[in-house]
Amino acid sequence: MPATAQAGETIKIRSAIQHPMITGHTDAGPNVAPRKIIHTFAVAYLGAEVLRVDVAPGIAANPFFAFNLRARSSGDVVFTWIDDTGEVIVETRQLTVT
Amino acid sequence: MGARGMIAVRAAGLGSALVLAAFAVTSAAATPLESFAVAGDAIGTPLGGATGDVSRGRDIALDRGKGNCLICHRVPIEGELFPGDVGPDLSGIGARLTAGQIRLRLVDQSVVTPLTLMPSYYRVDGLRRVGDQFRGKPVLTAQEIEDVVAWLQTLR
Amino acid sequence: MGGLKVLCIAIVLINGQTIGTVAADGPFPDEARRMRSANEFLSPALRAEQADPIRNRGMLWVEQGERLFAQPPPPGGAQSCASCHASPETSMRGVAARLPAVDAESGQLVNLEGRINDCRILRQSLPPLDYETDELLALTAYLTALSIGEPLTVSIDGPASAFYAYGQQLWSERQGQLNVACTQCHDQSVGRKLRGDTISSAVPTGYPAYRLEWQTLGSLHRRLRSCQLGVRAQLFELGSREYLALELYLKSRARRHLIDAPALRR
Amino acid sequence: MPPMMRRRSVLLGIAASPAIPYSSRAQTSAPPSTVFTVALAELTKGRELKSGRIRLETSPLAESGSSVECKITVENALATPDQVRTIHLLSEQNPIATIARFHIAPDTGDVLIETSIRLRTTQHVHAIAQMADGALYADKSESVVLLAACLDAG
Repeated sequence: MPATAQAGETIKIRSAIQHPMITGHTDAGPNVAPRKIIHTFAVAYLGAEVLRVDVAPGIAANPFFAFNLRARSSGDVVFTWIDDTGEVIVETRQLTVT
Repeated sequence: MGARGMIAVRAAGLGSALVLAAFAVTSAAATPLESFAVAGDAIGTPLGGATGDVSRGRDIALDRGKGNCLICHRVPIEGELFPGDVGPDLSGIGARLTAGQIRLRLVDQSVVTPLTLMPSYYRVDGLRRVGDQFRGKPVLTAQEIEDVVAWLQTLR
Repeated sequence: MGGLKVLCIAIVLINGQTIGTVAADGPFPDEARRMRSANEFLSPALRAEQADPIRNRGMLWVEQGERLFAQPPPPGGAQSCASCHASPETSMRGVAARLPAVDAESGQLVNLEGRINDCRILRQSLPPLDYETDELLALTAYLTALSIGEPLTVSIDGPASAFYAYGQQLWSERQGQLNVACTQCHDQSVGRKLRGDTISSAVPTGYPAYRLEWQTLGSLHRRLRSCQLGVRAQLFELGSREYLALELYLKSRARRHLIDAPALRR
Repeated sequence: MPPMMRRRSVLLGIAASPAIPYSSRAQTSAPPSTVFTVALAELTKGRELKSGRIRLETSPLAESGSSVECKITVENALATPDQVRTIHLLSEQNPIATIARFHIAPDTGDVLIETSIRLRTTQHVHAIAQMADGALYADKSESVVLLAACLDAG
């Protein structure tokens, strides 16, 4: 997903991932599935981490995060999601800075 | 008022008793319905002779798993946001209707208005495809009906 | 699954944000004329999210479905979806709008989920997918999204007429401990409030839909089951002839309403 | 041993999105839970919570507690000693008080975070920005929840 920005410009990045975010607790009853959530969402740009989120069950299913990023120079934006089972999802997008 | 002058007696009949027997093993035994008499558009005497409790009645009315009245009705209680409007506003219902009239409308509104959307809260027969855990049981017990009647009477 | 490299995953961009409209041309069944689009009952905030391909959570399943459709068959499978259905953007457009329909061979009413499973069994040598699995929801969402903007055009003539009549009967009869019929709410009380919820015309153009209450995508049959739970009725099986008949009835009375799945619902 | 990697649908976008309209606020929340009070005390360790710098907006009327829109903004001048380091998002009424912690790299400019959160019931949500010099700035926002999270979904 190519995107371009000017150096120094602040751009908004939006992300969503398919995940049920099972909380492990409910008001409704005793048959509670064990917790399975994405506990960490991290974003790196030009090789350095720019945002890391410690995620608790209070984040909605199919987690959505939007954040500002200051464009410096062309390079990869790397998105990482880690869940309770150890599953790691990594997505990379190229940002072109003019 | 289609039911004016009608006299009806409804109690747990043979069909209900058989259902009860069939499910006695797996589910909590349902209590047979108390018999009652409809006179005009009212049930004049409390179900099973029970005495209603206003505070309990209020709780039952608001409980989403019991009366759940707010799903369809506005009630004059502060802080109860977003009531439904499928049924009439219950403010002042205790002044508009007698205890007996309220009782019949809880027990079986369809006796009064056959096409009503309001569930019959004290009825087990003539129903189609009732979920297993609800079969043979009324929505509310006789005591719970009387509690709600007592509370609704206070809304004047 | 280890080491499987995730490559660039494109967002499926569906042409046209035709939200909540009815085809303008041609005659119009009386029922469809008074049916109000489901989107009329959505808040502006939810409507905006639905129209936004990143905020519409249903698009996650569309994306998955596009991938499943194109991918080689798993071990034991005969062929991929795409090996029969090349260029699905054009070849599969409109398919979802015509279903459910009566299968000529079996004489049974089949919806999109059923067609997908027929393909799996007969053409792909794969086991059928259960209702409400992410895989079946994803394929259903993807194929329905390929018909976005297409009017519902189900047939209720000939062999379908008996299924339509059965659906209409189920719609009209009271059921459950609460003794309520679908029609009492969704025809006679449309626009009124059940708590904070507004009763809709039950126009099914947005299914499979992402319901916030479910926190996932769900089928139209699951939505029908939710109402049955609400009136404390015995539930039909997902994919049963009862739900299929209701699906045909609902899609027939909403004919000419445009598909906008996957929709967001409360 | 590389980390396990699977295919899971992801949507990514780099674009402006239409703002979610926020309207007037109602005041119907219950008092904060003990869980919240304890979590807040652990976070502040006696430090003062200042106002300003950070702003939290949540949907004033949440149609479903399962997914409530939430937006945090922090004024954050570049290359100053009091840059924001961590933003804590706390719920007054959820079973777990902490909803998320956002760790922000230095020199990122004005901070914007948007996410969707779960709310068990009508309540206030708090966002607390922890600066590099240890100062804490806080804002809160109330959401009226029409349909609670944690319902048994049919």
